[in-house]
Amino acid sequence: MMVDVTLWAGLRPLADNQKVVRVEARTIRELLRELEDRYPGLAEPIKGQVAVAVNGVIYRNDWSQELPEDAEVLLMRRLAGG
Amino acid sequence: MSFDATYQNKSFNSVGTRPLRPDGVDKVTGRARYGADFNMPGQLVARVLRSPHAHARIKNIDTSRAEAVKGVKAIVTAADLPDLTDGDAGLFAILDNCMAREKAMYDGHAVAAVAAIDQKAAKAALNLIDVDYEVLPHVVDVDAATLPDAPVLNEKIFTQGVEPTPTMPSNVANRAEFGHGDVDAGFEQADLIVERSYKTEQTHQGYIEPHACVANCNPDGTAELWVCTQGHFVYRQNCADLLGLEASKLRVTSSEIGGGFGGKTHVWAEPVALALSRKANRPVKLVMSREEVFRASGPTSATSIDVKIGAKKDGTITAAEATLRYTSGPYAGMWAELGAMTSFACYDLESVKTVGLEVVVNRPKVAAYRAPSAPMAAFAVESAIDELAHKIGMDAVDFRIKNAASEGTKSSYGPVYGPIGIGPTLEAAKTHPHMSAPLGENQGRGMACGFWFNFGGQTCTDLNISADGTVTIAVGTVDVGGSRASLSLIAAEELGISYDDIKAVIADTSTLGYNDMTDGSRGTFSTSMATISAARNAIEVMRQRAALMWDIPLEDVYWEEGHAHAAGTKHGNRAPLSVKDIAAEAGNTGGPIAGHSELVADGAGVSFATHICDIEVDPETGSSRVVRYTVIQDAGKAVHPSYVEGQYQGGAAQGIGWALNEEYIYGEDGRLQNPGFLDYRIPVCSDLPMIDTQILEIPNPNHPYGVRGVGETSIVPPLAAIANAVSNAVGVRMAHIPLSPPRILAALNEANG
Amino acid sequence: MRYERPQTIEDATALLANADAKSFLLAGGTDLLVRMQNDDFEADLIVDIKSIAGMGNITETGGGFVIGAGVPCAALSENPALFVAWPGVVEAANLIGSTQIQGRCTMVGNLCNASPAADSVPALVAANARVRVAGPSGQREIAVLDVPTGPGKTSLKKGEIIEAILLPKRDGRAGDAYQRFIPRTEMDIAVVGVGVNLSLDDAGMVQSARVALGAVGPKVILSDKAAEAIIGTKLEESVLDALAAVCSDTSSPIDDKRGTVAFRKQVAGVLARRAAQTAYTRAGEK
Amino acid sequence: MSSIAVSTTINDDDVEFLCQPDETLLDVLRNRLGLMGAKEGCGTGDCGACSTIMDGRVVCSCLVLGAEAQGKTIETIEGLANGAELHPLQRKFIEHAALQCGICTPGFLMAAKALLEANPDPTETEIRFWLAGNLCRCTGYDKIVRAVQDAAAEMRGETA
Repeated sequence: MMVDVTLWAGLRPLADNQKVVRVEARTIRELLRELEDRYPGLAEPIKGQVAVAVNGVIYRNDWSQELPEDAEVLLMRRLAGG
Repeated sequence: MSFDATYQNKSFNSVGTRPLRPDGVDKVTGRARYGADFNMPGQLVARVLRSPHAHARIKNIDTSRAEAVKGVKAIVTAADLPDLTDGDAGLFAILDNCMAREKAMYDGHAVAAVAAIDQKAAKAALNLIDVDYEVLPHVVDVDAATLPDAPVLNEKIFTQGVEPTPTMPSNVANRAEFGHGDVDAGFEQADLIVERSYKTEQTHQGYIEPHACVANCNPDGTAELWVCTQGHFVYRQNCADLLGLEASKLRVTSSEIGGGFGGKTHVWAEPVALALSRKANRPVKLVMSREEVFRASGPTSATSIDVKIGAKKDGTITAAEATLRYTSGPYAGMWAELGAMTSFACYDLESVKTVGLEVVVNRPKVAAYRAPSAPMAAFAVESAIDELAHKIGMDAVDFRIKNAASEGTKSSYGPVYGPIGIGPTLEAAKTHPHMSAPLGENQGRGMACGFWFNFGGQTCTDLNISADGTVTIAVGTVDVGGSRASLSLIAAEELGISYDDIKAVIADTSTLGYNDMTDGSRGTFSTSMATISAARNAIEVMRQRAALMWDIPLEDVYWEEGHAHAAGTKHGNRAPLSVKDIAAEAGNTGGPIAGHSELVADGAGVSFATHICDIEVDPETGSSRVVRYTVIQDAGKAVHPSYVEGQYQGGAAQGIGWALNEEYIYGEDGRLQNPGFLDYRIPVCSDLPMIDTQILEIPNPNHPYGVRGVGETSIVPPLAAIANAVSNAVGVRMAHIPLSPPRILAALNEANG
Repeated sequence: MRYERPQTIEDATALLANADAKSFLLAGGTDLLVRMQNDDFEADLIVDIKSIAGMGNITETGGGFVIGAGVPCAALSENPALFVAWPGVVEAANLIGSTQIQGRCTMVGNLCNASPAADSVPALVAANARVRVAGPSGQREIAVLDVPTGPGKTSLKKGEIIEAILLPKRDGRAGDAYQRFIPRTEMDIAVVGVGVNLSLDDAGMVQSARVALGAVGPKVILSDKAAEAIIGTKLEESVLDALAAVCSDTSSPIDDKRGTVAFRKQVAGVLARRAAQTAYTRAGEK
Repeated sequence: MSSIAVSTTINDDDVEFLCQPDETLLDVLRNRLGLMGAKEGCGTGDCGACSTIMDGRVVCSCLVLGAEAQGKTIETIEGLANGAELHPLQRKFIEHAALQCGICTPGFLMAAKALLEANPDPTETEIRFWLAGNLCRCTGYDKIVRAVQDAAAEMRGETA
């Protein structure tokens, strides 16, 4: 399944300045792997700074989360809370 | 076992009731033990030496005179905390903040610490540590720090997020941009535009309990830490990483916590206490003074924010733009970025652009404070929204309703919203009696909205059923304000037993799996999910035990209302088995009964609130008083409504203090002038009215009971709500928080010519 | 460091007279113990005067009231006669700190701490209060106005102790009032404080007046000009305007963490007007 | 510095202790007598977390020297309940959810006790000003004030 992943501004320089990257992935894990393979510079941020928003729901840690058909996927920075 | 977190829309027996909290008696009798209420045999007293300079190179530290003081057992400096952070900038910032390495970066920055047999010896030694400082130029103001001639704090900081990468170091650590659409085109379409700059001053979480810990390192490599923290597992990891300890050999016990609000989410002095203990080979107790708390822990960002919003005459916003500068202390954080993400989150915007600029200054390292960064952004945006509504001639609530985000809206920070509560809170505000109550002389009414993300995260819970059928739940999220009561209600609901048969305890790091902190409004959300999961697992075990007791197949046993039932009629009219019945036979049916859960609680629903307040201003002195205050917020599902109300009221009170009187005041020398509760003015009892609350329940689709986090959002709207009320009362737009009497009086004088 | 609790004023003054420079008197302790928290604080001797006979008493005499140096401010409002006679002094003293502080703090301590922002001092100065000073060479009496000489400094000599505050007898149509400004409703140090004390003639005209300003100079300011502005008037609007203007002009405050020069000057006028009106009303009710 | 011997009464018990001349009553209670219910939030009399009652007046025990306790009668949070029976204020604080983190609670309870002894029927304003020296950062004071009002009503015999 093909998914369009939107990168936050800070990540774009690490991905050939692309805002949206189209990858083949069924789960968050596959998505992150694919991004890392294609853009090795993303490996470092993906390790600890990234959360994935799927259809508006933010997943901080969960690799197993499946990506629904036509999912809207964004990479976001992990947030701090009080 | 995989856990289905989908919302079930069930009716509740326990959830939504208001039982007495299980730790209440301990806390009203003085028996509850907080950070400073614990001692170990042979324990030493620790004191920290702090920089009197806002910015200074540490040329040399000579501890020889201090070491000679009788009763001094250990002195540590940065040399005793070698850099093991391996390029992790966030961890390095925590390390450098715990103990200054090359430079003292702010007034109050730790430079050395002493452990001695008593306060007297520790104090004497502190006065005899000779630090050779080279005082450097400093900058504390957010705007001044971005000027070309500002002293550069860190030669290694080149603004990230701009192309091409700058060649000169700067105090702007990074730039983050969010938004969509074409704002320039949007402003072209606008009939009216409001554009204004705002400022907010730095505040502190102001928890009443200073940081405190007892550290004990043994020669065999094991260690213990008793500490007040929002997350003992995180503290364990921080300390293990910074001191080179094995995480599993460091047992961290969280004390009762006397307030945190984000300020106890990472370590401050705990690694120092452990380092002292390691060096002295004795337990060490370290308790910060109030002055140390203000000078060297916690604060939030000071900000400078420019907002521009355009709308058509019919009230449709065509474009919105903001540039947000946030101080982060001496180390880069993501505070401006959070401000940029949250600023327009309440609205459905065709074109929006926000830019966050993270500014390093010679102030303490910024820590999270309840919905970090959102209140200042909301102050600026909600002030501008109000001003624009006035300009258009529309009611402030109607204008917001017209532009409010709803399910399917693409948020200003990126994702598309699911079901959300901004519209309903606004509709509730519109019809709330407060909105139509008459105002007295010199009074003004203001309202504002607020947003916060809410977190989930890693969670682990144990649920153990005793032989008498009572239940212990061991959780790993620190109870900051009543979560033991909420979680007991959840367990009672899921198991179908009485609240009184459940005891919730906070387990230490050696007896339970890892848990993220109690932050991001995640405590009840995440741990309730894990508790439901653990209860379901325990029910599964009890079904098996019941099948065994009845000698019938497992599939013929179902669970309902706290009992195992035999399905159908083929097993005769067997009386259902209660938890107590099954527990009593546990020894014969396979041993202790327990349910465990390890999960990542994702899908925390975003949270919205709308606040209304009335302010009375004394036109002759600029003094202002909150005369009425109403909080309306979506809780998803209020598990224990009293403590949900408490979160709403507490957040509002903190926001009111921020709006009116709280601020860090620095002298020309860069030293903090008000490190105490006398001149850092948090609201006192006589400053506030009763705070009315209205809980809305728009279920979170990603939680079995529909729960959303409730802890933080309530601090987001007050700054703007109060600024709008004061502006309406005095007829002058107030754009600098806090709205202290001198600022209000100056504005009144200007308006009156 | 020594802690001493002498039983007589002679023993107390002797202790202080013979002590090293770093000796301190302890009455309510609400300022001293705060200073003791500081790492730089050093003391050789602390003399607790509360066990000395009479220190805890409020005595009504033919000449007025004698308030012992150990009387906590909370006790002032519990004395009906004192409250009726000097409501402005009592309300000023009762504004110092919280309930907890009220249970300990004393007016003499407030005076001797010599903070320019002390709440009770402008009210005492307006009331023309005096203090009885005991020392190695016997007793003397001086005006409250002459005790503080600057921030943290007093005119007391080595070995001297203020035993009591002496409030004059009150008769006829007279009233006093104290107004202060703080950012919150409680728990703050005065940003500006104004004490007004006045008496009326039979026609309701101000016969005599004293106006004292706090927190707008290095020490309390007794403004003769302000008094002159209201003497011989019935506090008509124009008179109050003039009073406010004089008080603003007389103020010479500094910018600090608690307020700005402009704010303090302006608010001094506002509070003077309000305090004068209250004092006038109180006087008129007698 | 030599220690001072002090004889005093704490929660109806005769207590003797030694303390340093510069030691506060709060430190004596916590570190020498094991009475840790009084908390140190500031050490400067600004937060009220260390409130105790001395000779009938509520004071900040951080602003009292241990030596000053000589001959005094002192009440602390540990003595507020009558054995297993909670004081009405204690019960009402739990019932009204008037505490979140609970660190300020002992101080509030002692201050409120002194209030209701001085004024059994206080108005909301009187409660708020009496308690202004007790800082709470969690609750916004709303539920605290209600708990005190309710306890006062019960103690006056007006319970519904």
